[in-house]
Amino acid sequence: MMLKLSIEKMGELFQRLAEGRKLYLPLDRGGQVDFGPWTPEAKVRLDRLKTIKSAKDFFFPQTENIVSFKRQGKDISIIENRDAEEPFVVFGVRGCDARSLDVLDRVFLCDPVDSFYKARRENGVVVSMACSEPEETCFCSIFGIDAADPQGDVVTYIIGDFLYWDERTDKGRALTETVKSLFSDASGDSSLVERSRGEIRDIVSRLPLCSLSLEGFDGSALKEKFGSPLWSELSQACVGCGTCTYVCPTCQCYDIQDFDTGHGIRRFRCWDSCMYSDFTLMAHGNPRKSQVERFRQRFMHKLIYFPANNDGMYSCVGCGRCVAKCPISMNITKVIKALGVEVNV
Amino acid sequence: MQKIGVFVCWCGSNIAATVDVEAVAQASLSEPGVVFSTNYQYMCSEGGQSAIRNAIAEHGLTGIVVCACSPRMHEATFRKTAAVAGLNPYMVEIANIREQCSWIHRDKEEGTKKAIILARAAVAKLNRNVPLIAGESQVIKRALVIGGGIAGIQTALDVADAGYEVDIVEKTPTIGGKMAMLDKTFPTLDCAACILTPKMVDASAHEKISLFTYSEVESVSGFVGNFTVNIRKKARGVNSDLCTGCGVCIEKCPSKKAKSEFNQGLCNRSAIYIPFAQAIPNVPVIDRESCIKFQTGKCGVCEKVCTAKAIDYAQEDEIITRQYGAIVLATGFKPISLESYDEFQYNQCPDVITSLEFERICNAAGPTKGKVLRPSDHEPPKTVVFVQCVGSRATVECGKTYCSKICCMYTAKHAMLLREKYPDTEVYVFYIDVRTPGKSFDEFYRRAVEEYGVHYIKGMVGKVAEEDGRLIVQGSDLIADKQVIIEADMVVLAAAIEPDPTARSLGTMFTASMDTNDFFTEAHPKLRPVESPTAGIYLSGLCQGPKDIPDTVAQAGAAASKVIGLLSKDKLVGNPCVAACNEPLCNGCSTCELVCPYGAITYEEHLVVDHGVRETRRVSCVNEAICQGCGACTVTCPSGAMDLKGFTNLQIMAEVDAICR
Amino acid sequence: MRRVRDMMRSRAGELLKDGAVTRVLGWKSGEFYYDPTPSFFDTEESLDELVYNGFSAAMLSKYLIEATKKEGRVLVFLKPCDTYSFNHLLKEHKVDREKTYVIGVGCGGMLDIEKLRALGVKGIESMEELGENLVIHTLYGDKKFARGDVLLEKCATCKGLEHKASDELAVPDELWEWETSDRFARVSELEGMTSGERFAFWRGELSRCIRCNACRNACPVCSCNKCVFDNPRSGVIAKANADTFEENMFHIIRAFHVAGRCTDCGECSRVCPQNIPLHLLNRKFIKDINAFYGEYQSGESVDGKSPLTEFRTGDVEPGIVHERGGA
Amino acid sequence: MHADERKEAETIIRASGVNVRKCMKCGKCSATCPNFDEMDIHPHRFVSMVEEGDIFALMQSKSLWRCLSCFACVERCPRGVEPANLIEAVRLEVIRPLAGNRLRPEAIPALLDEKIPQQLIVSAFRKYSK
Amino acid sequence: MPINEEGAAFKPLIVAFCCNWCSYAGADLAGSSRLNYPVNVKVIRVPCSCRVNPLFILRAFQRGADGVIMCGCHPGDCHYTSGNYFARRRMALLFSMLDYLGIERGRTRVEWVSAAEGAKFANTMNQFAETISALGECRRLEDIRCVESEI
Repeated sequence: MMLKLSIEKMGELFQRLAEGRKLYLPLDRGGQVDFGPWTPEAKVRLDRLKTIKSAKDFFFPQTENIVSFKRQGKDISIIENRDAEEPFVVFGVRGCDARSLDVLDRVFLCDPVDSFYKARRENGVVVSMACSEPEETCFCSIFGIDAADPQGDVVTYIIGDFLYWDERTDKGRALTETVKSLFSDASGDSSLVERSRGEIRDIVSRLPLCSLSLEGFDGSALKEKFGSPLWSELSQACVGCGTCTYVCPTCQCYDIQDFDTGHGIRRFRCWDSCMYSDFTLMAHGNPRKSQVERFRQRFMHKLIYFPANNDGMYSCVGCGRCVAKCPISMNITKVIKALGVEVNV
Repeated sequence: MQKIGVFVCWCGSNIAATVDVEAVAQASLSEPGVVFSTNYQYMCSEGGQSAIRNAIAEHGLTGIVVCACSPRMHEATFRKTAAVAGLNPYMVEIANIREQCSWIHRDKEEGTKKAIILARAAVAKLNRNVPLIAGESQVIKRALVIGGGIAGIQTALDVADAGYEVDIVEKTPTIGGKMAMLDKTFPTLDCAACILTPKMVDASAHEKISLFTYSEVESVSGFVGNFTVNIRKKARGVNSDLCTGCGVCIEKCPSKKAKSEFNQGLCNRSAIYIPFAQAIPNVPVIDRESCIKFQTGKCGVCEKVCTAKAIDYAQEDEIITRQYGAIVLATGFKPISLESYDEFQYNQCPDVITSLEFERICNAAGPTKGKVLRPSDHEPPKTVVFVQCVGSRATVECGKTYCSKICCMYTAKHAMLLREKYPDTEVYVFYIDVRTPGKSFDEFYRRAVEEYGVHYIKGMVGKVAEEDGRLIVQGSDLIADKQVIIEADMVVLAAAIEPDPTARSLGTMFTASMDTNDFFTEAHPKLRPVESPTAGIYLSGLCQGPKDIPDTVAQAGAAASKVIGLLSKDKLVGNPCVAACNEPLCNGCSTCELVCPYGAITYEEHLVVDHGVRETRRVSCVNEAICQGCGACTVTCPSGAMDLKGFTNLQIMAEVDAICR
Repeated sequence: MRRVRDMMRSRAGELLKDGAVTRVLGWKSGEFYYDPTPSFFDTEESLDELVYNGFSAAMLSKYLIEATKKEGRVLVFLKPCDTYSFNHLLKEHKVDREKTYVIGVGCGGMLDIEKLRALGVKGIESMEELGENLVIHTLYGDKKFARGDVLLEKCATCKGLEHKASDELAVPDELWEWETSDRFARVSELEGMTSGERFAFWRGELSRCIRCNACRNACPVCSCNKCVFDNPRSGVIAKANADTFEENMFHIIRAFHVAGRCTDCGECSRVCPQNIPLHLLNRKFIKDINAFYGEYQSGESVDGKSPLTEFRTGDVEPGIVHERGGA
Repeated sequence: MHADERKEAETIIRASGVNVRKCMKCGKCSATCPNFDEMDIHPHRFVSMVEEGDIFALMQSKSLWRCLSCFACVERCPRGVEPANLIEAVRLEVIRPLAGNRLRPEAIPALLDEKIPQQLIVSAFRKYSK
Repeated sequence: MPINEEGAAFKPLIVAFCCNWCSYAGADLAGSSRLNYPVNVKVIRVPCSCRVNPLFILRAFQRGADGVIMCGCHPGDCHYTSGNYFARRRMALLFSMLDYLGIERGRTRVEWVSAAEGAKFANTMNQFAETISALGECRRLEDIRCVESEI
């Protein structure tokens, strides 16, 4: 059932949503807009389409404790040290980020199940929001994502002076129950919502990157793409930083490290980037010795390996963060264009 | 994994009174790697040491921690103990629980706690120790002395007398240096030549000394005990082996317009010349700039008159490569250029001269055959003004901030000599201070004033002007608070002295550090005054700082004794706690080289293999024989490629961790 | 800027043609106006894609490290600020000067896409640089900005438009010049705060750090083969900031490692996806070095020692930190 | 020393920028001075008097107005002490507090002649208020 | 004197990096002269003050030190001729940077202590400990993972 709320009362909504659980939503952090925990003082920024990082952080945080070891004399004991499980809501997730959770589910929920991720996934409710003003860096549509009708436990729209609230799942319905009293019924506004969706889709169709074609990017092209001479040219400017990976909503590689606190050992996992020279470092060294190989790995993974292993699902959702943030303006769209063109010729 | 033994010393009651030694031994047993611990009344006694040796054997220890007095006290003792038991001596760490624990604290509980932490830190460090082996290097039993003045000659003679070979490299055609130019020496007034020339002869005749005159050091490589030096023997144009030193060539040479360097340009010499009569070697040199044969191709008179057939126009520079164990820098000094001192009219008036020029004028073998005559008209001067501190003690750009040290005394000498030879000459000396520390120095100066009637005026000369052949000297007399005008015939300037300009390039070549005035710096200003910070490089004479002849000779002897001490060893055992470069991490950026005070770091192109990535690139290399292990390079290295053995980053951080735990 | 680009294309073409250089390092046009990528060009035809506009901020000097390991000579286009970094790399023997041919390109100030986005620009279709103005055509209408208002921080506090190294120049007369502000103003402002305020400021900034290493990897001075923070044997390896200490640690040590070497190119701040003003750390060191040891700007020349590899016997004591004013 | 005199000394040192402690009392300034005989207090004593704070005597001295401001002493001083700058500063201290130290612009040309060194003109202008 | 949660007097943990040739010997002399200084001053011996890497200083703060002091030979007296001159520049800049980041400036110090200055060593440590006691525990540059109660 579609509900609505005057945007003036959003503060009350957030207050309610934050009762008994954490509420994460796009906030102003030193002039930047990024997801953060809501507080009454926090400056909520729903006007900016893109947060610096994605909603991935709440399901797969950058660092996470796994276990600890403590030594006493010559004895070592193992101590559970997982972060506490607690319910939370992520509000204002855009269509691309909402879809990214499907990609992460494929990785972490398949056997063997990642219990850390699973627990967070179960505890988290996703309240997505339709995009109002898509940007030129967006290309979600080529992955079949509808910016105007995102997935999520609850989907919201801001149209005019109202926030429209549309529950989609059981989790979403349960959440709705806790805030329902603030809303009024909006069943009658469905044509208004539909019109707004149409406007967004119209803009999306005019976005420059939405004309990209993914034709030829599938498992059958593995050898051909892998062996392409274009990789060296595409990667030559790459500085090997991890910006693209860390702002990416679907990158899911991590490293496990031990930290000696002086009183014991903390084993934790943290994001890792395939762009780094010490990624998957083994005794004999790095299996991908040059930046060309590391660069190729990232895009081959997103565009070829992942879909080949996951029923054609690409591990890119077209959010465009890497397009906006790469220090040298190299990104997946340039790769798709370059390698796709080669196939067509 | 290490097997560590911890040995806690009571030091009688010195430690045991404030620290529960048993508790320290017990507590350290729970530290990683510790397999054995004990305590003993006097760990450094034979009983204690044998307990250590036994435990090493019995428990197969790979390292030991001794909790005792300061490592400055007994680290060496316990290293030896470990070595006797077959352990690498660098697998020993000391926890200083006496000077830095039991002696400064009263409370036994607190003291024990701290001792446990200090022991823990030592264990933590030891866990990251690796056996270190000190490098050995051969000592080549030959010394090189650069500079053939009195400093170089004396050092060479002393080293040679001890039975070691010495080479002297001198850039001018003869040895003797500045001292050979002097007339008399203060305060005894004996003749410089009379005391110097026998030494010159000794040096040339010594079977262990080889002279390379008219030669310069071209390049150097190597390190203490093992330097390789290229010496450029400049072409003399005369075959030294054939020349008999008869001097006919000099006499017959038609080109006699070159200024005599030895006589400070006060008279001329021929194009083929020896600097002075007693020059050693007594072999002439052809000055190609003024030689008619070399300039026009015509002449060849010298070749025609030489019965020994020694003239060789085709002779070329020769590079001689020799190896040395030690190098002595004895590059000496020169008076500063007075060009920018317009007020004294040095450039304009021939009768305004420097003190060194005055020495030549006084000298019986000099341009005036010892008669003091004015350069302008060869008339004897009736009034002579000496000006001290010309360019010394000056902070303005053309001067030197230091006191040149010798001027007060030689000026007194000049004044005295002048008054003695020509009692009717009036002599004035303008001075700021008269500095006469030294044996019989002040007496000497007072004699000049009291017995010889030299007029000492406290003040400076502000202006010298030439008027009708006379020099009008305007100065201040601060005691009388007057401005005095003296009509003089000659003005003698005591120019500041500075290191010979060749010192700078040699300093760079040998990485011998220099101060801002280009004097070589000593390894320690008080305790190691004749050694350069760079091992194997020694300093003799004025190149280290202004000094007179007695000081120079004394320092030359001291440098020689240091050289002998080095050369008497067959091998040098290095300190293994030196810097080491981890090549795969090194960028070849040169920052480490810039901070190394010893020049121990060089760069080489190496094939670096890092986890299968092969690349030939520039990496830094530490010469372990030169490195002294200060660690300056390790901190300046951003990549952490440079580390210091025995004090590695990981070792020190382990200590920090253990202390802060 | 278009004039400069034309000069660049024609000179690059000539030099490639007569074999003086084998490759050209410049910027290649991207999807949008504002995203040119550093790129090598080895044929005259490919030069059609060579662009130079207000968004050619990415510095090319660092690419020369790898480029000059290869055979042949590289033509590189350096903006005035890039020449400092170039000199620094020469000084540390990272780049072989013989294998480079430097054309110093005139600069009209580089523009900040993040500033534009913060000003509400979205859905960019195209841009035009018209003298001192920037006109942006977007899906949501046209916008016009004064160039001076949307300059990159590093350009607003530019060190100067003189090229410190070049074999030739491509600087037209009519380039737009702008008024720069004191590059140490912000540092002084921080210095004027209390210790607690400064702490709060830096916590706010550094807590955003995601350790993507963009600052380090884009830095022309951070050219270590392996960074201490990537080296498992260094004892300080850290892939992520597990807590506030590690946020501080990484940035303090990185700033210290480049102290006396930093060319103040501003790339660290430009590339930071979180817009952390990292240059304020480096500028603090530069400001202190200037105050303690005399004016010094790394990269002004290839020769000479840097402040941390030399000393004077009369240097200030570290106690100066306690003695000088402020809280 | 009188407190006013001390203050005067400080002002002079500050205004002149001269570090009197650098003087090593060599007398080069007095030796160089072309107008030494006209002076009651000689250049080298100027420096030591300022150092000692003996300012009032200086302010009343004949020398103050006999110094030609030729700067020979500044040029020659081996320690860079700059005695003439001190004299300048003392002169300012004397002149500034006097009434009627105003110089009308139109009066200036009459005061100049061709032989006046430029240095002197500039020095003179500095001493007068506008 | 500040009191911590358990009510015990706060005893600051101080790490002192001392060069082997002068300051470590000075610390030894303080000991042999039986001069008292706080028990929580712990000395780490390094060959020269120029061996002190900023990493070590940050490490000490990370692990719970409340103050860090570096001691070396007096300028001009360095056993290695110039090590302490380099150390002096490095520490001046590092400490200034820590101050700039809002770390209380009293927590870092450099003191030149010769082998003959046992009394100076002890006095310096006493004064420094007092300064740090007044500042209290170091919170701004600590690693919460290294706090004892944490695992």
